[in-house]
Amino acid sequence: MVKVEFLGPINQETLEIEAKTLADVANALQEIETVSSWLEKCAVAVNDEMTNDLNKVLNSGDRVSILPPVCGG
Amino acid sequence: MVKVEFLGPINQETLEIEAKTLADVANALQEIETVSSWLEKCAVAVNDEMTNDLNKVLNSGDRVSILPPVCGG
Amino acid sequence: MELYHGALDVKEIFNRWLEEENASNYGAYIPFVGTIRAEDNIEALSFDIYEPVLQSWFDSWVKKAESRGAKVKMAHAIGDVPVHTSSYISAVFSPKRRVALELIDEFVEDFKANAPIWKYDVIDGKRIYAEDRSTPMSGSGLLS
Amino acid sequence: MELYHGALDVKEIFNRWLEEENASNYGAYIPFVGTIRAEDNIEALSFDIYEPVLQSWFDSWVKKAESRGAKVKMAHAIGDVPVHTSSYISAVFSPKRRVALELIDEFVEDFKANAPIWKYDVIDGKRIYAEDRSTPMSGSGLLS
Repeated sequence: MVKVEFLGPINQETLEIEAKTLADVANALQEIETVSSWLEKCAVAVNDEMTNDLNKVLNSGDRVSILPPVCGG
Repeated sequence: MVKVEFLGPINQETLEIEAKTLADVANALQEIETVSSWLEKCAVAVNDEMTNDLNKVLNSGDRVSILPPVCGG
Repeated sequence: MELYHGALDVKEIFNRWLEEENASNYGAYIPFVGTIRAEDNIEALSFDIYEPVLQSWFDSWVKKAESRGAKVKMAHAIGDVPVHTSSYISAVFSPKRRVALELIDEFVEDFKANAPIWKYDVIDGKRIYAEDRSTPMSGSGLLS
Repeated sequence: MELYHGALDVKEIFNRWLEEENASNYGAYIPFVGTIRAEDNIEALSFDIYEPVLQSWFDSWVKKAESRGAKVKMAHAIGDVPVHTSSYISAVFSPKRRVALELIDEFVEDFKANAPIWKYDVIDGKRIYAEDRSTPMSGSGLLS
């Protein structure tokens, strides 16, 4: 099981899902209505490290963070 | 008579010279040894206004300032 | 990196950073102070921050600045920041003027594009995500 | 424009400028603080200023900044400024971040090239013109 947390304005509680790679996480999130429309403009971190690799292997207990568009300052 | 003043590091007292234009000032200053070597890298103001015009007409009492290379900050 | 709940004490931060680097022999100190403008009837802006990723982002800038002989600092507010008070200060210290001027520009622009901070307008006590002013972080769309 | 004999009181100037524009609704405040570096055995730098032309130069920048919705300020030292103290502060206030970042760069660079200020190294109490770091102002050579 990996934890998927949604940051900032995304109105979704943390999920626990079965996933061996980030591609599995993508497939799962695309099925969730409140979340799917955000995915196009969201970046991803695994255990607080930003990643661009959909094939990234996940281990049980890993945390995946979904980061929507930002505006600091 | 116009006054010619030398700013910053140029070691020359203010001069009073006869000049109808800046070209006359140029001719006079080129004859002064302590000053002539500075002229190439100096800018010029007349009555505190910077100028690029060698034909600028001068009136009696005008002040010509000779400004050597700068380094503020 | 410093995070504060509510508006920043700009003078305290500016003065302390100045003192911290007093003996470091930097020739240029350029702070950038971001203040909440009164516009569109907002009472305040409000900010969420994801600190672990912000810390990594900042640490990578510390290294980048170091490689150019410079130092960066930053402070940001969490939660509500009323109009005419400040939410953000960043700063560059450098021996050289050119490096400092280039670095503050790059640092602030990359901050706007990639620091994990979310902004909300506060109007009538409600918090509204500033979606139209927000930028997808680099790498966005990976899961879509 | 503010001229001071000897080193600038950086905190006082930064804080006062912040307060002066507190209600002006600018979103970005970028000061540039120039500090004397200890190098080449200097005790201090020393400055001559020709104030009338500096004032005209500064006034033209006030207008230039105004045309972009921004404001500039500056302070400079006259005479000796010991190492690790500050001789120069300039600042830009602007509603917008991009204008502020571009303007502080242009303002500081044009200051270095065209403000009528002459710099001297102070070594063993002697004042030596910093000729190698100095730049002829635009229009130089007119009389040669």
